[in-house]
Amino acid sequence: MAVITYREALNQALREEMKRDPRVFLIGEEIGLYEGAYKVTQGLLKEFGPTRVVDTPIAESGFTGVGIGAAMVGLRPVVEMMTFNFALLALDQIVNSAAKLCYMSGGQYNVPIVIRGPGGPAHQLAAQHSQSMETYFYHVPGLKVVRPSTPADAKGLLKSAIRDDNPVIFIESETLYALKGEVPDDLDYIIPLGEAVVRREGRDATVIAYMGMMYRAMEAAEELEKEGISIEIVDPRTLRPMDSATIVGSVRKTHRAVVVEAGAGFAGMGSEIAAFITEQAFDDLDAPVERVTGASAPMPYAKNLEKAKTPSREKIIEAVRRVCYANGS
Amino acid sequence: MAVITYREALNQALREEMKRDPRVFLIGEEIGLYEGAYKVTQGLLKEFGPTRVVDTPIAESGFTGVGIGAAMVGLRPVVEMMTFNFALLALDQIVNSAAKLCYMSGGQYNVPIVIRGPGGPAHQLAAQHSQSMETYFYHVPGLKVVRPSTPADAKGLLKSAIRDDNPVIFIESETLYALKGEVPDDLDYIIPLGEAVVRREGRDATVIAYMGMMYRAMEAAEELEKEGISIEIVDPRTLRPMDSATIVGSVRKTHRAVVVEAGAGFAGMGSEIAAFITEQAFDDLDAPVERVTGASAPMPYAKNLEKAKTPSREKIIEAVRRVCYANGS
Amino acid sequence: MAQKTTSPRAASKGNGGRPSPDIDGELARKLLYDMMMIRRFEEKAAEAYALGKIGGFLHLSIGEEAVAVGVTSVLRTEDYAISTYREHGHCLVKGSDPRRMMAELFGRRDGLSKGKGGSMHLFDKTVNFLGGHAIVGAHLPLAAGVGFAIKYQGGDQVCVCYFGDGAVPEGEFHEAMNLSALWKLPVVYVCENNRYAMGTSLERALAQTEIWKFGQAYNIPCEPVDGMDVLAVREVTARAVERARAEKTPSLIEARTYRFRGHSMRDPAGAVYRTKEEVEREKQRDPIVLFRERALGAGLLTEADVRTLEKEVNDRIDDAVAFADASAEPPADWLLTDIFKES
Amino acid sequence: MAQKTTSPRAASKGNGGRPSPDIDGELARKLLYDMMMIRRFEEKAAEAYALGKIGGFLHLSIGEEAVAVGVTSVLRTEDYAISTYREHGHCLVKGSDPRRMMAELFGRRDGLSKGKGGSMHLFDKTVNFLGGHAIVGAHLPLAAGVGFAIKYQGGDQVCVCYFGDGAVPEGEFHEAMNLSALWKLPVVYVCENNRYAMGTSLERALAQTEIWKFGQAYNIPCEPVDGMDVLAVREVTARAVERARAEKTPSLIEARTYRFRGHSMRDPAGAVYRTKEEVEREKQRDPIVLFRERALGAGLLTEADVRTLEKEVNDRIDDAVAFADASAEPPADWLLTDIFKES
Ligand SMILES: Cc1ncc(C[n+]2csc(CCOP(=O)(O)OP(=O)(O)O)c2C)c(N)n1
Ligand SMILES: Cc1ncc(C[n+]2csc(CCOP(=O)(O)OP(=O)(O)O)c2C)c(N)n1
Ligand SMILES: [Mg+2]
Ligand SMILES: [Mg+2]
Repeated sequence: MAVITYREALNQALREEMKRDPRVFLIGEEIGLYEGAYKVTQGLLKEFGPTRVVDTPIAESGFTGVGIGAAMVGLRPVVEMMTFNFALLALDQIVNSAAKLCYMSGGQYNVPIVIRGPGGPAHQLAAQHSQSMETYFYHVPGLKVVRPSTPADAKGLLKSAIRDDNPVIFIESETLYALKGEVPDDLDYIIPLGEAVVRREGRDATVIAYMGMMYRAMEAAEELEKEGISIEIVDPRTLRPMDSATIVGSVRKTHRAVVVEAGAGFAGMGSEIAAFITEQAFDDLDAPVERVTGASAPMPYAKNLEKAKTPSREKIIEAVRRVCYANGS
Repeated sequence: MAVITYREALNQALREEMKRDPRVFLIGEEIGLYEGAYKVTQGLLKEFGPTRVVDTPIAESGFTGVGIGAAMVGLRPVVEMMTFNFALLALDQIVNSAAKLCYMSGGQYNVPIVIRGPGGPAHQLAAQHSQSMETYFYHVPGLKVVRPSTPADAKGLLKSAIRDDNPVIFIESETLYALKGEVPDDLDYIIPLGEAVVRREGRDATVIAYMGMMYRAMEAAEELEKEGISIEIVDPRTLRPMDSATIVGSVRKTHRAVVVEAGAGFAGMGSEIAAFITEQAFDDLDAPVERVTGASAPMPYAKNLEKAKTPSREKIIEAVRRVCYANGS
Repeated sequence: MAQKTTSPRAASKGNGGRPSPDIDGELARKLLYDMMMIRRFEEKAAEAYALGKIGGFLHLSIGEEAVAVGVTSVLRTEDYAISTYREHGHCLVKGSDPRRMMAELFGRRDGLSKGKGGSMHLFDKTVNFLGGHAIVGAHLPLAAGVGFAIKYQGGDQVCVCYFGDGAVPEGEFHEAMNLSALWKLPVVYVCENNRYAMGTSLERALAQTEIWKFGQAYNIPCEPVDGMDVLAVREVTARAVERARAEKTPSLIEARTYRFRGHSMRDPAGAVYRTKEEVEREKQRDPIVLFRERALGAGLLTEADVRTLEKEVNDRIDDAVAFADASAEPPADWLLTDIFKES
Repeated sequence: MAQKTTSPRAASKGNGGRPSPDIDGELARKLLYDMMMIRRFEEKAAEAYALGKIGGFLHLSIGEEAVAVGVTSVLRTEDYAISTYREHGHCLVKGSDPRRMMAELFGRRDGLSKGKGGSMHLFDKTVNFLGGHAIVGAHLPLAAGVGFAIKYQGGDQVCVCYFGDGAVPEGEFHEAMNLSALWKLPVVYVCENNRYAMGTSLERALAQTEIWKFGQAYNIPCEPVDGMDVLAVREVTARAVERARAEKTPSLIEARTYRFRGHSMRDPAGAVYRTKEEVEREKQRDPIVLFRERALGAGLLTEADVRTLEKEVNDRIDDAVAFADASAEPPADWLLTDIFKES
C-alpha cells in the first residue's frame, strides 16, 4: 500500500475505472487542459484524450443534463462540479431527471452517473463558496450520497460510485485534497456504498462525524482521553444509504451520542442521525443525543468569524462532557 | 368574519397589501391574463394593471432574479411559482442571492421578497409535480419558511410575509385552495411569523403536523378519542423560524410526541422536530418521538400507489398508539 | 452557415401544392394512418379522463399530429426521440404499442412504466423513446447528452428533441443549443410552436418571436416550416436528419402548428387567452384533413382506402382502451421498486 | 433594430487616433487618475495577499481598467452598477472609498460589508454599487430587476451590469437578455470579454464568439468596442446609457479586453492556457499607457501633471492600506447579525 494524497487517490480511482470501462468519461469545467481547478483530474486528458475528458463552458445545468442523457443511453459519466456550490444551478437536472428517470420509466432507463467535486467550507471563500451542500441531496429518493473522509475511502468509494448503476453524489473537500494516507493499489479495491466505519474504539460515548469534523472529533478524543473519557468515533462515509445499524450498535454500547456536522444544522444530517438513534436506542440512551453544528449563518469572509462559525474541537469536547455527565455520574 | 376559501384568503391578502403599499407587485407565470394557474391572483390584473401584476415567460431563475434585484432597490415583489417544483430552477437565486445579500453586504442591502405558490402532492401529478419542497429551504440561513394550513392562517401569514423585510418562502397547497374557513377581514389582521398554534387540546400525546397532514391528524384524533386516547395537535405554521417553545411545552405536558410529514422523511422536518424535542424534553418523554413520513420513493402516478406513498390517518393512529403504550401502560 | 433554407417547393407545399414525387400510395397511407391514430388515441384518452379513468394532467396534441408524423417518418427505430409531457403522438408513431401506452395513462400494471409515470412520463426503451419530461426545458440538455453518446459510441443515429415555444425563454434552451453547436452533436431540435405556452402567447414571452432565428446565434442550420403540412415537415426534417447523420450537425426546426384543444384537460376551452375565431380559423388547417384531401386529389388514396384506414385505427385504439381497462392496478409493493436499478 | 453601430471614428480611436473634441484636460486627468487608482489599488491588494493579510480568492482586473473607467465616466451617482467577483475597479470608480474597500479585502470591521463579504462581495449602497456576485451569470437577472424597479418607480437612472465572457454560456444570460429586451428595461449589459473564463478560451466555450451578436437574437442594440481604449468605451457606453434613459432600451456591449494577471492569485501566471507571447503582446496595449501617451500627445496633460497624479494615487492607496491595517477584526457577535434585517 502506497501513501498518497486524497487528491491522488481520487485521480487513481478515475484513471483505473476509465481504463477498466470504456463507457466511463469525465465532463466538467477546467478538468482537461487546466487539469482541474483542484488538480484532481491531472494527467487524464493527456492519457485519455478529449473524447473522454471533456472541458465544458460554464453551464452547469447544461453539462449535467448532457451527462444524464448520455447515461440514459449507455455511457457512465463522471461529472465534476468545480465546487458543489454550483450544483444548485443543476439541481433540477439532478433531482427531477437523474433521481427520477428510473422510477418514472418503470425501470426501463437507469442513470449511472457520478457527480463529484469539493463541497463545504474551505478558507475565507465567503458565503457563496463555502456551503455544506449534502443537505440538498440526501433527502432525495433516487440519489446516493457519499462523503469520504480519508484517501483510502476516497478511492474505494469513488470506484464503487462509478460502478454503481444509479446516480451518486460524491462530495469531497478542498481542505482534504492534500491529506496523505495509505491507499491500496489493488485494481479491484472498492468500498461498498452504505457502510459506516468505526474510526476509533471507545467506551463512554459515540461521536458520529465525517470529513473535517471527523478529524476534529479525533483531536477531541485525544483531549478527552486525558480526562479518562473514552469516545468511539463512527464515520458514516455514505450518507445515503445510511448505515444506521453500525451507528446504533455503537450507541447501544456507549449509551451516549454526539453528532457533529459542519453545516448549519437545522434539519440537517445531525437531526436525522439524532432522530434515528433515539428511535432505535431510546432505552439504551443515558442522555439525549447532542448535536454540534455550524452556526446558523451564511459563511462570513473574516477569518475570525469564519472560525467561529465552524464547529471546533472545544465544542465537541463540551458536548461529550455534557452527555457523559448528563446522567449525574 | 366571513367564511371564504383558502384561495380567496390568499387573494385578499395580496389585494390588501397591494392597496396598502404601492411598492408591492406580483410577478410570475400566468398570474395576470390567465388569473393564475390556480386562480389565486384572480381579478388582480384588472384591479392593479400590468405594471403591478406581471406575467412572465417560463424562466424561473430569470424572473426570480428580477424580483430579487427589484427588492434590493426598494420594491416588495411577490413572486409566484406556478408550483414550487419549479423553484428548483431558481434555487441558486433564492439561496445564493436572496438569502445571502443582506449578510454579504453587511446589512446594506436587504431583500424583502415573498416567493409563494403551491407545493406538495396533489392528485396523480406524478414524480416531477408532487414534491414536498420545503426541505430545500428551511435549512438555509437567511430564509423564512411558511406553510399555512387554514384560510385564516393563509391570509394572516401572507400579509406578514409581505410586510417582512426579508425573503420569505411561502408554500401553499393545491389540495387546500378550495378549503373554506372563517377569515378576519380587518385590514391589519396579521399572524406574526414564527408562532405555532395548538389546533386541538389533548392529554396523552402531542402530534405535530401541518397542511394536509394536520387534517389527517385531526381525523386520527377523532378516532383515538373513541379509544380514550386524547391527543393534542400542534401546527408549527412557520417552519423557519421554528416555534420550538410551543411544541416542547405541549410535549412536556403530554410526555409523548408523534411528528407527521408528507415528505420522504430522511433528514426532513420530522427529523428536526424529533431531535429538538428529545434534546429539550428528554426527561419528560415516556416514549421516543415517533415520525410518520411519506414513503421514501418518488411520487408514483398510479392512484393506489400514490395513496400508499402518503401518510394515512391509520399510520398516524398506529404511531400514537405506539407512543402511548410504549411505557407499558 | 445558419440560414433560412426552406426551399420554395417545400413552402409551396404548405399552400396545398401536390405531394412531391417521392410520395407513393403506401407512404401516403402510412402518414395518414399515423396521424389518424394519434388523433383517435387522444380522443379516447379524453373520454377516459372524463370518466375518471385517467387522472392528473392530460395534455392533448390534437391539431399538431403532422409534426410528430412528418418528423418520425424519416427516422429509424434505432434513432432516439425525446419529448415533453405532450408526447402521446411522438411516442406512438415512434412505434410504441398503444395498448401499453393507454394502460400507462390509466395507471395500470401493464403500462409502459408499470403505471408509475402516467401521461406525462411515457418511456419506451424498445423503440428508443426517451420520455416524457414535465419540467419545461429540462430535456433539451438530455437530448444533447444523447447526441454526445451517439458520437462517443461512433454510431450514426440521431436524436430528435421535441419541445414547445414555451421552453425557448428558459436558460436550458440556450445551454443546450450552445453545447450542441459547440460540440457538433447529432441532435435535431424540433420546436412545436403552437403560439401559446399555456395562456402566454409568443409575443408576451419572447423578444424574438421567429424562434428558428435563434439558431443563427449559434451558427447552426435552422428554418421554420408549416407544421400543419406533414410533407413539408417530412422534407425539412429529412434534411436535418441527413446533416446530423453525415456531419453530426445539429439543427433547429421551428414547426408552426396549433393546438386545437386547451393546454390540458383542466383548460378545456383554452379560450381566455385566444379568440374563438382564431381557434376556428386554425381548425380549417387541420393537418389530417389537409393531407387526406391532397392524397385523394393526387390519386394516392381512394375514399375506400380512407374508410379502411379509419376502421383499422378505430379498432386498434378501441382494443388499446379495452386492454388498459382490463389491466390491474400495480401491486402495492411496486411503490418501492425501480427507485434504483439493482445491479 | 439590432446592428453593429460602432462608428468609424470610435473604431479609429482604438488605433490611437486623437481624443475626440469633447475631451478636455480635466476629463483626461480624471480618466487617467481613475485607471491608475484601480491599478494601484490592485497592486497593493496583491502585495497584501502575499503577506497573508487578504485571504480566500482575489481576482485582479489589471489590464481591464479602461472598461470600468470608460463606462463609469458617463454614469451619475444615482445610476446603479452591479458586477462579478472581479469588481474592485467597478466599485472604486463608482465612487466608493478605497479605505473601506481595502478594509473589506482585509476582512476588517471597517470594511464596506463589515468584513463579512471580502474581495468577491463588495457592496456600497452610498454610491449605488450593488455588488460583488460570485456565481457566474447569477447577477444578470438581478440587473434586469433593478432596471424593472427603475421603470416601476418612474426614474431615469440606468443599471450597468458587468459580466465576463464566461457568463455567456450560462442559461441566466439568455433569460436576462430576453426579459430585458421583452420588457424594455434600462439596463446596459457590459461584457468584459477578456477571452478566457479561467483556463477556457472563448472558442472552447461558445458556438458564437462574437458575443455582441447575441444581442441581435433579442433585437436589442449591441456592439463590440476596443476595451483597451477608454475613450471608445466611453463613447459606446454614452450612446447605450442615453438610449436606456430616454427610451428604456437595453443594450449589449462587448468590450474586448485582456487580463494581464492570472484568473486569481491562485493562478498567478495564467500560463497553462495562453502563451507568454500572447500575454506580452497584449501588455503592449496597456490601457493606461495608451491613454497617457495620447493625452500627452494631444497636449491635454503634461509630464508634470502625470507625475502629480501618480503621487496623488499612490498616497491615497497607501493611506487606504494603512487604514485597513489599523482596522480591527469584526467582533465575534457579528457572526450572527445581518442575517436578517430587523424591522
Ligand atoms: C420549469 C417549468 N415551469 C413551468 C411549468 C408549468 N407548465 C407546464 S406546461 C407549460 C407551458 C409550456 O408551453 P410550451 O412549451 O409552449 O408547450 P405546449 O404546452 O404549448 O405544448 C407550463 C408553464 C413546468 N412544467 N415547468
Ligand atoms: C456558476 C459558477 N460556475 C463556476 C464558477 C467558478 N468560476 C469562478 S470565475 C470563473 C470564470 C469566469 O470567467 P469570466 O466570466 O470570463 O470572467 P473573468 O474571470 O474572465 O473576469 C469560474 C468558472 C462560479 N463561480 N460560478
Ligand atoms: Mg406552446
Ligand atoms: Mg473572461
